[in-house]
Amino acid sequence: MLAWLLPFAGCVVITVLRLKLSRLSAVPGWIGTGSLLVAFCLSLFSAGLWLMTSPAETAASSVSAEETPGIQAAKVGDDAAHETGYSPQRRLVGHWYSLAKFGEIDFPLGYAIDALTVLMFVLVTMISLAVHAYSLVYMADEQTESYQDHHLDHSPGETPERPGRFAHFYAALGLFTFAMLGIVLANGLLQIFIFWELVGFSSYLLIGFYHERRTARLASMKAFLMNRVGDVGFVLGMTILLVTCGTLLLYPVHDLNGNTSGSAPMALPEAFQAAVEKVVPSEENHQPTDLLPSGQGISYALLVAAGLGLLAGCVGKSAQFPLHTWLADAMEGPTPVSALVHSATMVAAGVYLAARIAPLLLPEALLLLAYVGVVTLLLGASMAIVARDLKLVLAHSTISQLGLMLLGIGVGAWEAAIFHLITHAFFKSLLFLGAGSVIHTTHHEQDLEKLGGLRAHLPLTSLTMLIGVIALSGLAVPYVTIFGESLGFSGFHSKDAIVSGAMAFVLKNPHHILLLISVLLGACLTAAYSLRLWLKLFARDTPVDPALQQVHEGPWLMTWPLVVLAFFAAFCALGGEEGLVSTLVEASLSPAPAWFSGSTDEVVSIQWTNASDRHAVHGTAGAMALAAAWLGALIAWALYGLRAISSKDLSRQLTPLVRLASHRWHFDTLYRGFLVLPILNLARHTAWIDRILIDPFIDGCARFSERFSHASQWFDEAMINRFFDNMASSVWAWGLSLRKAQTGHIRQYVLLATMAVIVLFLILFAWMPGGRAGP
Amino acid sequence: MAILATGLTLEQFLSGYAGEFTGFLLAVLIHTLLLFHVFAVSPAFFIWLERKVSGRIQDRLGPTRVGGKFGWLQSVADGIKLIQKEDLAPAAADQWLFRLAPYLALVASFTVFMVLPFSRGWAAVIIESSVFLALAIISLEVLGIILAGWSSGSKWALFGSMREAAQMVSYEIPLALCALIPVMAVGSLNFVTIAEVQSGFFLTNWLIFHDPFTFVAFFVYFTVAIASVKRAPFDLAEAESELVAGFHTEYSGMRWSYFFLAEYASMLSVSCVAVLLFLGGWWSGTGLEDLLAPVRNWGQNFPVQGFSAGNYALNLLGAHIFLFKASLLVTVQIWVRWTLPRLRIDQVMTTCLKYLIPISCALFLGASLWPLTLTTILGRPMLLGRPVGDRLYEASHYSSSPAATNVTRTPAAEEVVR
Amino acid sequence: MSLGAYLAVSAVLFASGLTCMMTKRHALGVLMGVELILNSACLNLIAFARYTSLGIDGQVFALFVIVIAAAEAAVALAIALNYYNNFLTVDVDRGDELKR
Amino acid sequence: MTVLQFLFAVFASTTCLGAVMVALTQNIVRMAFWLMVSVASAAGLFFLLHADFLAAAQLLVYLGGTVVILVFGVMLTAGGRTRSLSPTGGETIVAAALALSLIMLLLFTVGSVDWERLNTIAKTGQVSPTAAQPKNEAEPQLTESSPTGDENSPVLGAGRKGDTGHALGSAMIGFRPQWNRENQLVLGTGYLLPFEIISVHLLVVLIGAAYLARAKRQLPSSRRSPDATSTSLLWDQDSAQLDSSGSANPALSQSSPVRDDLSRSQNLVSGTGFSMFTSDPQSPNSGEVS
Repeated sequence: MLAWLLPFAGCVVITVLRLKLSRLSAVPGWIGTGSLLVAFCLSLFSAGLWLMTSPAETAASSVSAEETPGIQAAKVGDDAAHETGYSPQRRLVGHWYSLAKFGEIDFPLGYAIDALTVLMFVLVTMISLAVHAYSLVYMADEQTESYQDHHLDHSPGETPERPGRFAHFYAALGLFTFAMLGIVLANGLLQIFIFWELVGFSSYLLIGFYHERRTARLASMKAFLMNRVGDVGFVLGMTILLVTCGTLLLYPVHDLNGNTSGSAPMALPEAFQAAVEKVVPSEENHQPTDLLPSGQGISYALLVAAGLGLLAGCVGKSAQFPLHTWLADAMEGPTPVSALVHSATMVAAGVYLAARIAPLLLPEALLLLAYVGVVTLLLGASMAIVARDLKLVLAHSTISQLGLMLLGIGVGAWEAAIFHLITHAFFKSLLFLGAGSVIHTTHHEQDLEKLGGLRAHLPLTSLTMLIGVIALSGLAVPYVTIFGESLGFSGFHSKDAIVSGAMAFVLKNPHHILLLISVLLGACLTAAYSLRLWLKLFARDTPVDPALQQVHEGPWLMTWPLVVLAFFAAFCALGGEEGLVSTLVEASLSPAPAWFSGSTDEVVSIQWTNASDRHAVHGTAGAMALAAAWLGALIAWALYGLRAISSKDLSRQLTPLVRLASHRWHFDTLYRGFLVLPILNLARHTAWIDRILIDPFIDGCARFSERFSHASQWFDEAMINRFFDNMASSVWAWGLSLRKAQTGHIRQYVLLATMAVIVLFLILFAWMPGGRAGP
Repeated sequence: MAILATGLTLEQFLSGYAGEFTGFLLAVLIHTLLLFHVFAVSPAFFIWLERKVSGRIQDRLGPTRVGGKFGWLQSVADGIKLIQKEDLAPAAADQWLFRLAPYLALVASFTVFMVLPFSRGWAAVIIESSVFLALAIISLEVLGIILAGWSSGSKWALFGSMREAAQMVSYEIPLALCALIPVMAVGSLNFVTIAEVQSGFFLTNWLIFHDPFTFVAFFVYFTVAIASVKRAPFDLAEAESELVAGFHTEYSGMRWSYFFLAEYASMLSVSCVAVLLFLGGWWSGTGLEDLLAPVRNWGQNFPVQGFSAGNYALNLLGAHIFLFKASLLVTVQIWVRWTLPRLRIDQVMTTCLKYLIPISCALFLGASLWPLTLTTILGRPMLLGRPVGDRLYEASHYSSSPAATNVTRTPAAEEVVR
Repeated sequence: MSLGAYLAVSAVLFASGLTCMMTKRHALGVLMGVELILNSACLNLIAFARYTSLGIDGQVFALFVIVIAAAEAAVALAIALNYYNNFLTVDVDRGDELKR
Repeated sequence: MTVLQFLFAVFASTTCLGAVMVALTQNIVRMAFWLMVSVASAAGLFFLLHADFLAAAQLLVYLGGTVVILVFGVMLTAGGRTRSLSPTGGETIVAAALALSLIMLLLFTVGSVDWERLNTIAKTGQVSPTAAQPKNEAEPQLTESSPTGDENSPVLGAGRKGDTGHALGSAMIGFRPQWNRENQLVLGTGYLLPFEIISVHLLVVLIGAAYLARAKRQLPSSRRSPDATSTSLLWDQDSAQLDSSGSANPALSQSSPVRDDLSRSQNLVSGTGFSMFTSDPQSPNSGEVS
């Protein structure tokens, strides 16, 4: 928890300090980085504690007592209350503070700490730390009073200048990290939603960091609005859940051993299950007409809608198919921000939430999610392969990889999805930071066609990025193992897991074979575009652009995060699905609810898979994915490495497709045509109504009141003011005359007072005989 | 009115014979005469003493002629000379006030003796708040001096009286505070009670040895008392090297001698107060009185009804002890005068305002906390001697007017009253 | 002696004090008048304490009056000195500056 | 004539004499003397009223403190114009008439109130039927009531009439025995809070008086004119003199505005219109010691 609060503290401190510090100072950056470093160490510490105390079976109260300093206060329930039957995971759930309480419904601020939380903490703080450190160099040019932004449109005579915003940047970055950690830590959808919106807001700040640029402004606005679209769904879903289940908590309050303290209220999965079970029996005699609410009970459709609504939030946040367009535009932000957004924080939040709420999703929703993921996967990959901008390639790659994750969730393999999320976080941040390194050293050159041949100049960057690329494409040397490990980087393992999940799913539900094919195609494309990227950048020895001759590596603060991240990108998934990370993930996610275990569903006939199914097909799936990846890699090698095939010829032959992809499948145009323009038109017509009808009325009112006030002014002046003036002047005159009595002589006052007393007494005695007490 | 015998005041005694009103007048007359005796004779003695002491300190003989070898009658001779002098009043003076002022000073310093007990029950007026009243009256002498200085119409006199006024008003505060410390230790404002409490075998019963704070308070009190009777080194009101003779520059003859009379009487009265408050009153501190206690019962109703010869004899002994102690203190005052140089006026004020008042406040605080602390630590309220509370119970028989307490004890006295 | 006698003395004191305040032009003279009035109030309180059921409370009030009188004298003297510093006189009739 | 009556006659007459003389005398110091007489005699009256402690307090505070301070003040302010401060005849006549009528009024009031009946009402809380009795019958009852009850009063230390020190002290620290209407002795609320307030009040007054009367520079003797009441006039004169003296020397006249400003600011700060800078070279005898 301390680790969670530290970035926030850093943010606050920076915000305060920036008022005092000079813009030239690097202190805010160091504060931010320092706080993240401490946070990271604390996370590591708590993770270590978690691992040390991991055997849940032997957990005694002493263990949780030891735990407390690391993870801040476990609520030790002395009596072993009922062991929640469906959640054997070790989890620490507690509440700090009740936001509001409406009858039975409580909205507490709390925490739910389990292995995934700890893992995400380490991940987020680590990547954020890397980004912070990296930004110290990358954003160093902001430490100035006059930052010259060359990307701005300006007339040639002048260079637009603005004060640097170094502290601002770090404040927003700290807030961003804080919000993401808040999501990870939260227990309860409402709390998640709060931090969800905070993430959205801080991403808005960061994407629009160069807000002098029109594109950056638009991009931040776009990201914000797209997220709002998803959030509407989120709110709707939350509302439905609140109505049906009566709670928004994800887990009941209990300590490490699963002991609830006292009578804990029912948590969401339990309540949801109860709700579903209340509804499902009515589906015994399934009639299509019964889908809609027929009685006073909760409709099944409503529950599906709840899941869909929540998923809409995830889709928006994770930039999935209908709402994916903001992510590419979000490249307008500084590159470290992109690294953070794309790897560990913002887009990860969507996947993370989807995995967290997976037990709440009914099969219909999951299936839809799977298809959304597939579509996004292919879309993103296709866009990535034709993109010319360095960062855009990576952005589209992110979209596609996120699609892959959601697909994994959709087919029920959410352990795999989270696994992939983590590995992806490492190599994607690595790639972004590498790209940032390239961009920084080449003075903001992002065009792939202009770059190239930088290997000699940027050896470390090229090496680390190669690792990242290999990890991203999931390449590995087949059938060779060293020390019992297959020779492949992290992406290989995680992608394998998802592919096997998809394969198991398809094996059980053969009519959804499209999923598997798309996944494989996606893997192929992934390998192709990622290798293309690297080859374009680093393949040749000499730069294409003579301007890049003097390029060399950045300072250690830029390269070290790369190295560290490369290490993790390569080895974090060591051991594959039996490895540490994967195990931790599996240990913390909710298992499939009862209806998942193979029972055929009535509405959409789907056979669900389980872990053993997936394990059975793991080898096959891995082989297939590997083959696809190698295929893609070879194509890319052929095209860009060997130049055996001219890429230009190929693109000429595939012109429509390429054009379509490079225009991002015209989604922006579509949105513009179908949504933006109609709305603008509507607005125009509304404005017309405003002008023609309402304005004259208001004007008339105003004119009337003006006349009226003129009249009343006359009345005021002529009657009331004169009256009061006369009164005042008479009082004045009276006072002047009285003033003569005020001689200022104290003795006279005493004299008069005495006289008055005597006269009063005389009056009293003369006319009030009752006042006389004497005989 | 003073207690004549056990349970009988002089007024009651006389009333028994001569009627109420006449008895009262007679009692007043007798008291006044007796007190005036003390008041008039003691200054004569002290003036002679001062001359002799100053002579010895200055390595000379002092008066030797009048009245024999030691010049016994020098003061009387001076008095006769002063009476014979012309009574002058400057033209610039406010005649009426000028003539009145010495009497004011005289009356004030005389009135103090009214409330001072000279022995057990031997006080002209016995009231409960006699300490308070004595302090009040001591502070009145300054009025006469101020008026004298102002009405003289002389700059020197005016300056002297201004100094005196400032000095007196300032020194009243530490004086009262220091006097309050033994009062607090005893728990009574009555001189008789306070003195009775200090009876007993050894000096430890004296309030000066009651606790460290009373010990220091005595010396502070004595310093302040010297200042309040404007004796050297605090005699700024009549600093002859600066102001000719201060407030009495313009006075001569009898009126001038009144001031001196008042000054020496004041010396005696503040010394008496010091003896009563700190130095055991009329108790010798040797246990002699305890040995002689049976004497009190001798000669009940001896010469006349309601009179006790033994009691009277013992009281007479106490009065002598008391006056001896007071005279000793006066001698110390004389000694101090001829030893120390005079302070400057700002030093005088500094001494009072910056040192004596804080010191006396601290002493007051310490004295109030001392018994509490001792009781907490030792279980008894004082280090030496018997607790004051025990002694207070015994002393309460003598301290208040017999009209209330002793009516039942002495039927004989009651008879007389009837 | 009866209560009325003391009250009569107090009345004389009061009237004298008032007269003082009315006729004296010297600031300290006015102050003396105030003192007389306070003294008469004091006497009244003590007389009532003696002769009625007012009891010890009357003396307590009188004590407060005395204390207040002392405080008032100190402040009034300070004011008079200030007055003298500013106007070079103690004539209260000249202190009508506010009127002008 | 009893002793009490005799003493009352003496003290009452001197009190009244002193008070009347205060009112009649014009010399301020003589006024102080008569005030002294009056106050001291009033203390004697307090003794007669069995208020020994208060009498001592009266002597100490009034006579030893207040009157001394008054006389002191008289001396401090005696340096002004020697013009007579006596009131006009008309004023005196009016004031005397008023005072006389007030005395008549008060005496009439005192005489016309049946104090005994009022006392009975206050004691019993109701108008008793015995109130209609003639006054002289109730006289002994009135005179015997004492602040501390009687000789056998259980009030602390009340062994004798007039011993009110203990009772006063107890009342001050919060214990106040009193008789209720059923003639039982109960413990009333004391005066601890007023006592504390009055103590703090005294302290504040001391500090305030010291602040008010703190030493200020006096006006130069040449300025002691009746119209020298406005401080603004004073520094104008100062600067005018400076200018006239500086006109002979061009260098000095150059520097004079600076000094003028300086003196103005000094004057404004000190508030009395006397500046050491400006008047030192001109009037060396200005700092007259009081």
